Amino acid sequence: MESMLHISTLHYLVLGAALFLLGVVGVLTRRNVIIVLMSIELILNAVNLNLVALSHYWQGMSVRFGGGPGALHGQVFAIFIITDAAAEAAVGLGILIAFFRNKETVNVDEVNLLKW
Amino acid sequence: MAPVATPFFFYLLAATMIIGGILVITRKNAVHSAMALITALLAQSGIYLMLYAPFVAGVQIILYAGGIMVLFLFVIMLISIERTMKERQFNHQWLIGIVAAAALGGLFIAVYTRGKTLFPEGRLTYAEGQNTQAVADLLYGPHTGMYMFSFEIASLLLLVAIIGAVVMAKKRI
Amino acid sequence: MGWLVQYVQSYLDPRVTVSPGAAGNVFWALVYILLVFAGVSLGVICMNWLERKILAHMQVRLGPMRVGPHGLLQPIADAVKLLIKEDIIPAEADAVVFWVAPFIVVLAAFTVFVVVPFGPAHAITDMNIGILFMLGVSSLSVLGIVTAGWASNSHYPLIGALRSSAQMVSYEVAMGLAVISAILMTSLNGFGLYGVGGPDTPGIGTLSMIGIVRAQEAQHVWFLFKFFPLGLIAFAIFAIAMVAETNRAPFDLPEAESELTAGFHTEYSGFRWSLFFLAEYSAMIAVSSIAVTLWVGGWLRPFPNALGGATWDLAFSFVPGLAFLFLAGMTFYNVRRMPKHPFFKIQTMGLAGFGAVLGLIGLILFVPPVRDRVGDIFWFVAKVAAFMYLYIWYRGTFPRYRFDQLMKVGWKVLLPIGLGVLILTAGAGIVGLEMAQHVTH
Amino acid sequence: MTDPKTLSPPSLETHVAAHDDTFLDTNELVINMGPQHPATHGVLRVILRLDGEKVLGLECVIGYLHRGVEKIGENRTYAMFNPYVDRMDYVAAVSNGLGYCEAVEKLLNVEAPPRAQYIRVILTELNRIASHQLWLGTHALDIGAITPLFYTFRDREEILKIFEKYCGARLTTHAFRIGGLQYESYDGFEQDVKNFISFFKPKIDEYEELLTTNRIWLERTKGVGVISGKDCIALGVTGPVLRASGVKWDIRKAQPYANYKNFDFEIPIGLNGDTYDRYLVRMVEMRQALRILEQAVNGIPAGPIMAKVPKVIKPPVGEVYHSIEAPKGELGYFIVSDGSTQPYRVRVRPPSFVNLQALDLMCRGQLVADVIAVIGTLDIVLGEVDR
Repeated sequence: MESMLHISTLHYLVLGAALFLLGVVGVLTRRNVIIVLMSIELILNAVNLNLVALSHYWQGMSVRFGGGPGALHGQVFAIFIITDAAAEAAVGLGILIAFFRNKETVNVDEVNLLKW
Repeated sequence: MAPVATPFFFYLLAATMIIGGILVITRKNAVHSAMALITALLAQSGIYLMLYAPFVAGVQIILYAGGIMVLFLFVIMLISIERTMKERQFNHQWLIGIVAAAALGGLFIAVYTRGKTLFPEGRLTYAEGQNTQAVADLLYGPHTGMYMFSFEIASLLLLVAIIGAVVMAKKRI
Repeated sequence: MGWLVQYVQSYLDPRVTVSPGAAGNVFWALVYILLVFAGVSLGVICMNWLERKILAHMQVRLGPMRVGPHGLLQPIADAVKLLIKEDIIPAEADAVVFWVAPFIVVLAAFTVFVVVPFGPAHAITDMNIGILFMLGVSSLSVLGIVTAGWASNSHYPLIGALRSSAQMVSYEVAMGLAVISAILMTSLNGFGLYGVGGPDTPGIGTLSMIGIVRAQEAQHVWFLFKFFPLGLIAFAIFAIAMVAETNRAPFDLPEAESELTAGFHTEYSGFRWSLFFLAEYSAMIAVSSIAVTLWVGGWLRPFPNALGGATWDLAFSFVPGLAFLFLAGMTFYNVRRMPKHPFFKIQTMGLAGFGAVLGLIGLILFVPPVRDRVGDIFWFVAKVAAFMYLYIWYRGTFPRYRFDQLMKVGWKVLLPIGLGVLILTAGAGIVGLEMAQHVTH
Repeated sequence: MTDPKTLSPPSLETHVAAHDDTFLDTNELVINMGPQHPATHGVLRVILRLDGEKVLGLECVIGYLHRGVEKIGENRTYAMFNPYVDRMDYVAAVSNGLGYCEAVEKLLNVEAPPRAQYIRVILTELNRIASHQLWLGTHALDIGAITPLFYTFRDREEILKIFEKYCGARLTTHAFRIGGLQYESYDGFEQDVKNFISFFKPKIDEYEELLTTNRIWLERTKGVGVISGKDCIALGVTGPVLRASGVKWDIRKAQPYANYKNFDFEIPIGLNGDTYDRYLVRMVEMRQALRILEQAVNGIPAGPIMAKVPKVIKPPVGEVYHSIEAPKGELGYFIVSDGSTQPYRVRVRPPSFVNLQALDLMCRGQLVADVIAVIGTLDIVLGEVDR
């Protein structure tokens, strides 16, 4: 109970892992490309959550171990990952539109032009 | 004084995120999925605020909820979804996928139960006060700006992505 | 029990000069939330009446005159009408999304007020990322609009929704650039129009709304005039983009009644429609308060330099009371002009009562403790009101842009100018800093 | 004249194939605009085929206001049919009456006395101003400027007051009779008209101040709904639309009726044939109408107001086509008489109906918003389109 009420870094990490798993399940099982892309966003967010949580953890550490108030590398990485997510979404949706125009479908298992 | 409501808000936001995530991967209608994802993302920005990372939270709201998800909604509306909604929603290897994910989950559980001690609680001494300025120092500071180059690379990546998206979406260039 | 009273009173200590959120005082934060919510709702109601009246007088007509004296109760009558109207959900609509969409818009419009600084201590909270938060949350309303248009499952709302999402996303870019150039100015903390950083100022900028106003106070210049004319141009870009962002004339394409009937809310009725209405007007107030905070000095009174000193401070502190007394005087003048027919007796009395209330508020505002505490709120609200008047004026004057022209203005005019202003501001800052350092060494 | 075949609008299919397909390919959207739509000026129904916001083609569905005016004309005596024509273009009822009366007069071979002619010209030109005012207000409203509407309605009221004083009706006036006028002008008629002239001159400047140099107005109207003079002639488009495309054709000058040949006025023409030129042409027409009014009101001769017309009108067997320049274009009446008291056939050539044909050609490839602007600039009245 004590550990339930006292929110530590581990809580955030577990939350991140759960999100990651949800994302993985979505990517592996859904047919709709849009939802697959959204699941990828979930995965990226799970990673971000871990990064920010660990960055917070490092801020509490002493400067000697590379921590301290200025140790915001995790947050900076999270920002980079958000940038990546934007790029990924833009390109992914662009591909999706091109694909939809050609095949009139958004199902991943019908993306089989390379499978001969 | 440690924030009194921390566990409450943590569990509230975490539950929102988890439920949102489940809805994302189970809804038939892509618009509903997108709305669930938006909710999850907003809850996550709340979590960032709890982790004293307000700048990341702001970026999360502006870029994810306000930018990327609008793009998603735009595309969903652009392509007709009626047909997709009537079709099978899960692919043939869904069982294998779930088993693989479950295995990964098992790994996570193992790691987190075994390695719990590796993560003692962080000491929450650092206020949000100068978070933006500190992040900016890491990104652009004259002495501490170790991510300046990466930042430029990221901007290049975005440029490439813009061009790529336009090339993909346009019928004829 | 005692600790509770103490907790409540701790914030009332005059030494506390931070907002309740920043002071960590939950009780007062809740009180402020209620106050701000009520104030914004009241503002929307006033705006509803004022827009009709002002627009009517611009267009040589009278506007609402029947419900209450000079139509003063018209907003209330409308609200009652909207609340008791049937709430229609089209049969083919996506009921859940249709139901949720107006709430998203309203939430986005109201949440931004969390960081709006009505005074140095009169804000719900002060966030380190204040302006970023405001821009981000206000951009969420586009989600509500898009989903509303989509969920209606009808052509006109869908086109309206797509138009508005494209419009809001594009104008956010120009808006952001203008905002960044203002944020840049906070870091160049030297005195005066072209001052950039004294010898002992580290030059750290801020995103906090209160911090931005404080920077203007410390630099003795509103950012509107800083680096003249760069601040002015950035402000102009923001002023145009904010009209587009709130979907108002001349950028009201998403709800252009002559083309798309009512745009994204064509299928909405009754209470749900009134939520869109509420959201639109509170979003107008919100973006106006961003503009006021960033460029027009927030809660600072006008002419701090030319008319400085304790005497002028005292003189200006009487302005709120005088303003209300002036309004009361106008009301009483109109009471005299009311028709003397017995049919108008109740209306005349109502108007007189309204005038008396205004006069009473004016008198209360002369009481020294109130005067000191309310002066900054008054100036902030007065500046926002000026922007609101501009909104109405635009609506009365301009035709509507066409969609491609709107996009052209956003991407080909505002965006390059915004970038140019940003670069020039940064350049001016660097050059100024070099010069300042040169002088000191 | 040029070969009409080369001027026919491109067929829908070729146009669809030619449309620029470099952009996002969206499903073709068919939108039904009207008959209940705020910007279709009544009950016009337009079926739009859109690619995104671009118009691929459109089709006008009319007839929602059809009352069979022409058929009614076959079952009424010549005098009884006179009020009915007011109900076609109810915005310019006086012009309709003038056209009909003059057509029957031509059939009877009588001519209204000069005093009647002058008063007819005064009322018709007042009506032209009123029609243009209504057009300006609604056109500006369609484009999003809401204020001009109220200004024009305020000033139109003065004209309607003159009508009301003259004949008791404001809108469907039935002001003229076959052979002249029924009523002598009331006392102070001239003064009222003169007052109106001096009152209205600055008002036109007021309208122009709001719109003529307004950037948004320019952007919304310049280059929108362009139609060439050749296309106009091929489609039979007349009135300000034709003149804005550079064709100097005004029946008041070309085939003078009433006594327009006695007045000195100019025919404004445009160069580009776009919506802005049509706007300017109509603004100048209002000023020219004031000029005509000035001359007419100062020169009203004394004399009778009614020619010698038998009580029961029985024109000789024959047919006549008479057209006048209504505010919206050429308003023609083709009347066939079989010698009885009732016309054998009345055919109206309504300017709105013919001008509406140009809508498709003018809107192709433009955006939805331009369709609104073009409907506004064609200045149609559905009462006249459907009859």
